[in-house]
Amino acid sequence: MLTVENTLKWLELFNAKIQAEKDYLSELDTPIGDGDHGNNMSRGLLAVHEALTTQSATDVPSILKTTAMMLISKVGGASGPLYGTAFLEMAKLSSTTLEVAPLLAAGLAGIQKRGHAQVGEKTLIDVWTPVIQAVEADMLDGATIETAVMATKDMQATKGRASYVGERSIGHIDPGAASSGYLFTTMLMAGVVS
Amino acid sequence: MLTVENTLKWLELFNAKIQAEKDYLSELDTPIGDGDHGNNMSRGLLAVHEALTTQSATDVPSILKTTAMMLISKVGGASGPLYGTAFLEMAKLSSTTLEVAPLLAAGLAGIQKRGHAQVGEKTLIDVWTPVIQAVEADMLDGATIETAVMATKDMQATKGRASYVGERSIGHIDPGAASSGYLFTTMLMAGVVS
Amino acid sequence: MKKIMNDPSQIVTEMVQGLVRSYPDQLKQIPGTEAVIKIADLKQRPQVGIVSGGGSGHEPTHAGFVGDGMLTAAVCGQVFTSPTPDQIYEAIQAADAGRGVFLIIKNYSGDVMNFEMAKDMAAMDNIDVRSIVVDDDIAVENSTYTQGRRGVAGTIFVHKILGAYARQGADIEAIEALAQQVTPNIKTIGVALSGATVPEVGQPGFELAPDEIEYGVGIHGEPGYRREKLQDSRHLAVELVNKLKKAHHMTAGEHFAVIVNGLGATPLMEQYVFMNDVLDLLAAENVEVDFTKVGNYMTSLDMAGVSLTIMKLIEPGWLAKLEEPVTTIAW
Amino acid sequence: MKKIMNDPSQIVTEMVQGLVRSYPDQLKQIPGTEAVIKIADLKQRPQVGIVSGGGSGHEPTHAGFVGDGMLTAAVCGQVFTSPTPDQIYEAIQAADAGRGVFLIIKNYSGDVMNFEMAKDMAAMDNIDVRSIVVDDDIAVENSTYTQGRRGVAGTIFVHKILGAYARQGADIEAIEALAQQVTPNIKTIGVALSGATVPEVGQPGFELAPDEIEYGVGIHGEPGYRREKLQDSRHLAVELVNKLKKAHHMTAGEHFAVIVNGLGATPLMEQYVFMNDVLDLLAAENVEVDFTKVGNYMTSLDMAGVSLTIMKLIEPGWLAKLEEPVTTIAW
Ligand SMILES: Nc1ncnc2c1ncn2[C@@H]1O[C@H](COP(=O)(O)OP(=O)(O)O)[C@@H](O)[C@H]1O
Ligand SMILES: Nc1ncnc2c1ncn2[C@@H]1O[C@H](COP(=O)(O)OP(=O)(O)O)[C@@H](O)[C@H]1O
Ligand SMILES: [Mg+2]
Ligand SMILES: [Mg+2]
Ligand SMILES: [Mg+2]
Ligand SMILES: [Mg+2]
Repeated sequence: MLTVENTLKWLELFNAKIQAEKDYLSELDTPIGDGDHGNNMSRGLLAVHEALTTQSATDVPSILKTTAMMLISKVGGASGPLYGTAFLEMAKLSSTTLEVAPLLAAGLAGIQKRGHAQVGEKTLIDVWTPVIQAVEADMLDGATIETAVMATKDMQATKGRASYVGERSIGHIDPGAASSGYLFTTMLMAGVVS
Repeated sequence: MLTVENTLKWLELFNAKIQAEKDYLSELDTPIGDGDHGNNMSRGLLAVHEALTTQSATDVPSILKTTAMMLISKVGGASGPLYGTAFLEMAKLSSTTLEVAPLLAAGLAGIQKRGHAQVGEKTLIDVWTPVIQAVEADMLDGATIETAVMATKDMQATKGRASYVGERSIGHIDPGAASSGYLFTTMLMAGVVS
Repeated sequence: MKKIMNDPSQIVTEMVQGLVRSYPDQLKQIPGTEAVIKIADLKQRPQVGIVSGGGSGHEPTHAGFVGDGMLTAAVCGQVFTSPTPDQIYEAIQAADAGRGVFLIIKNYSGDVMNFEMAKDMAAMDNIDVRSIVVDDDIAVENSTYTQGRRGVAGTIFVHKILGAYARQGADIEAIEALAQQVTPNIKTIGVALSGATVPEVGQPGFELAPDEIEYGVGIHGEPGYRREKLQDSRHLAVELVNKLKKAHHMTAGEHFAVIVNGLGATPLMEQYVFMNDVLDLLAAENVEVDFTKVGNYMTSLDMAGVSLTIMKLIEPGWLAKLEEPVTTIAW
Repeated sequence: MKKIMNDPSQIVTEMVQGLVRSYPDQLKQIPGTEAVIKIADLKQRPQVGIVSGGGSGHEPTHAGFVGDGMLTAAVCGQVFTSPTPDQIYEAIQAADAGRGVFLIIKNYSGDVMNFEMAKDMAAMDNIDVRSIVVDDDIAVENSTYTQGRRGVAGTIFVHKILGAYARQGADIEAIEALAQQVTPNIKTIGVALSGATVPEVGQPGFELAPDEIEYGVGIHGEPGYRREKLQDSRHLAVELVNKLKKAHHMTAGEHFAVIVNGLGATPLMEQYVFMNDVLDLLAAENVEVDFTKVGNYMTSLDMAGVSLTIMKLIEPGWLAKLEEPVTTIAW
């Protein structure tokens, strides 16, 4: 269940993790992309952090909406619209429910509407999908997330920039999957699901 | 005394020497110039060689004139007009005399008229001048030439591209002096002075 | 990494400032954005606004093509990163003179998504916004297996032709139809001699040995289709022309426009030598080359290499549109 | 050395061919030479011919400035080597429309001697040939100790202004007087981040460590006046602007034109950032910058770095001449 407190904590932990792993995420994006995923996410989460600390929002929908707007207006690239749309859809639904599973499902639906990708195309969807299933079954743990991220390694990309290298995308973890992994591990750490 | 035979031999030996030392001349031109003296001279002497072998000139003035025209029209840079003018002045005078000393003196006068340089400015003039003096005294040998070339090493350039580096030109042999050194050693080898 | 810059995270902001301050009679910055728009008063002679943009690092693209007869506005994203929807939306608003705005988007998932979000925002203002996605890079397979072909140097032909028709007064339906007709006739392929270094990353996206080249790299350093030993210009030309010939089903007598585009660090001298070889090969095909252009138009920061764009001129009017004078910095 | 080329000894020939084949409506090759001349029929509207040239490797200089309102013809020498008198002479003959020909020569001993020989040849044809020797590079000391200051990027201001007056019908005396008035007001200085590699040599003329730069290098890789650690753009701008300020005895209220010129391998992005810093410094001096230009105009093959040219506009008419449209490839 999302609360103002645990949502803020979650986003703060996510920001910290992204800043810490910025270079690693860009490294993942180098052999199969253009090497900017860490910089993109770092710029976006920094803006989220600043907006949330100056605005002191008092309800979940506005926290999620602020997050969405910052990601949309500061990230750019592919990850900006995808993460931004996910948070925007979550923000919309959060005035109706604060349950984690339906909120994440709404976020994923937004990602798919925006990017037209399916499971198995080696994108962040390959982390969001199993994570949501686990949340629904009340079984999400770090191992599930880790497994989902690692599973992108053996996939061949058919969406996003990694698709340009075709078969040679196999053998590399998808950078967006890795950053989504951090999103969900920090969600666990913040006690949002429990 | 210049003859058709020894003049042709001289120019052929000079050509061979320039082709052999092309890279060395460009190397000399690198720290204090723009690294092209070997290429410039090589291009020019190749053209001289081709013109002389196809034209089969039968008098000294026309050999010298052909040489001049090829150097002027194929070398460019600083060395083209300088060597070209030298041979042109020699060609002009050679209808009057075939004595080496006055011919070389006319060549040097042409170089100075064209380039406005004096002795001691670290140019090919610093080889032509002592060589002509030695020819006049009937004392030219390899050592004289070598000494003149080496003497440019300690000079500071005040003309040509090497002048841009000021004091830092000291310690490097002047490339034009080196190529003129070859001109005169091959002149000795061809038996032009004797 | 050796670059003339200050704080790498501010490089786009400072670049855009330097640009508009250098050409104050031609460009101005749209307040609060890193988008630039042409100075001429749009309301004087209302035309369909033509807006493009994308990641920075491809200069003079896109801002260099803003001007009378080409783009109305250009949006500069972070280096190699699509601009954000709010910035694109501002550019659309500024470029709208009541006759709608047409977006020229290069086919990258990021660009497509951000421009579409901007379009959605503008639709709420009742601005008629339409768009084309340019995908001229034949180095990658088409969309069955990938995101689809990338948009690269051939995009500037789209800027030029649509810009010319828009200036002449064409309405947005006509511009849209034209865009759909022009784009499939533009095909590009490139070869890199070195990788590009993103300022914030500090290292080249890929490294090539001193005697290696890579065919088919993207303009963001996306890997290409083959690495091999450096060849002479004629051999490079054969590889690229053959690929383009096949993609165009080129036949004798057809008419083409050709761009040799420097990727950033390759001197014009080499580009002219390469064009000379390309024109020899096209002459041997007995096709007509009616329009040619050589230079750094769609660069990839400090990457060395060239791309070759060949456009089939299936409509006689297109050539005149390519030749029309414009007031941009870079065309 | 990684270059797109065929036989290095043929590179200038192939470059000139590629150039004239790419712009057949603007340029043609003077038969038997590597000189190019504008297409427009000179005899139609006779004007003083303006001819420039020099070693190749500085593209788009000089041929890129041939066109209506700028140069009548340009002579392309071997790489970094002055063209020969016979080629210059042919260009003079071709550019003469009965009103004389004015030569714009960069101050290098080779260029000066070859152009002078060509002048002597043309004098025998009774063509009135006059000339100016441009020496804008303040990095080297003046002629007491050296060959004199080199001619570098500022030369294109001379091309532009003389070209504009010639088009307007000025006679050769007026052009000569103007050249003598304009040239001393142009000053340039550069900074290199890497050396340039001459195709026939195969190695850079000098090497800089990965964190080193060199101030004051020439456009043929002639060594500069100081080597130091790479600084940020603002610091580079301070060094170059200070030197130029001093050379110009710059005082508040004066008017200037400024070129940031890329030396070949430096991306436009960096050049705009650098111009942004330069304009900040000039604004702090309270001088008026009336004209600005950023790009690769006088390159040094694949050298990385920039030069900064500042011209004092002491005559109000000069600005208009700089701004007049021309039909060249590169201005
Ligand atoms: N169409 C898409 N649908 C879902 N995810 C996508 C899509 N395209 C890209 N991605 C995700 O975005 C990530 C890349 O993000 P980023 O590097 O920030 O953007 P860009 O590719 O524009 O440089 C990929 O690793 C992938 O997970
Ligand atoms: N004004 C001058 N007078 C005499 N010799 C000169 C002059 N300028 C240059 N030189 C000679 O020319 C040589 C350089 O020739 P080269 O490298 O072929 O031409 P460039 O300097 O144009 O590249 C110098 O080493 C010097 O000996
Ligand atoms: Mg990326
Ligand atoms: Mg030299
Ligand atoms: Mg990106
Ligand atoms: Mg030279």
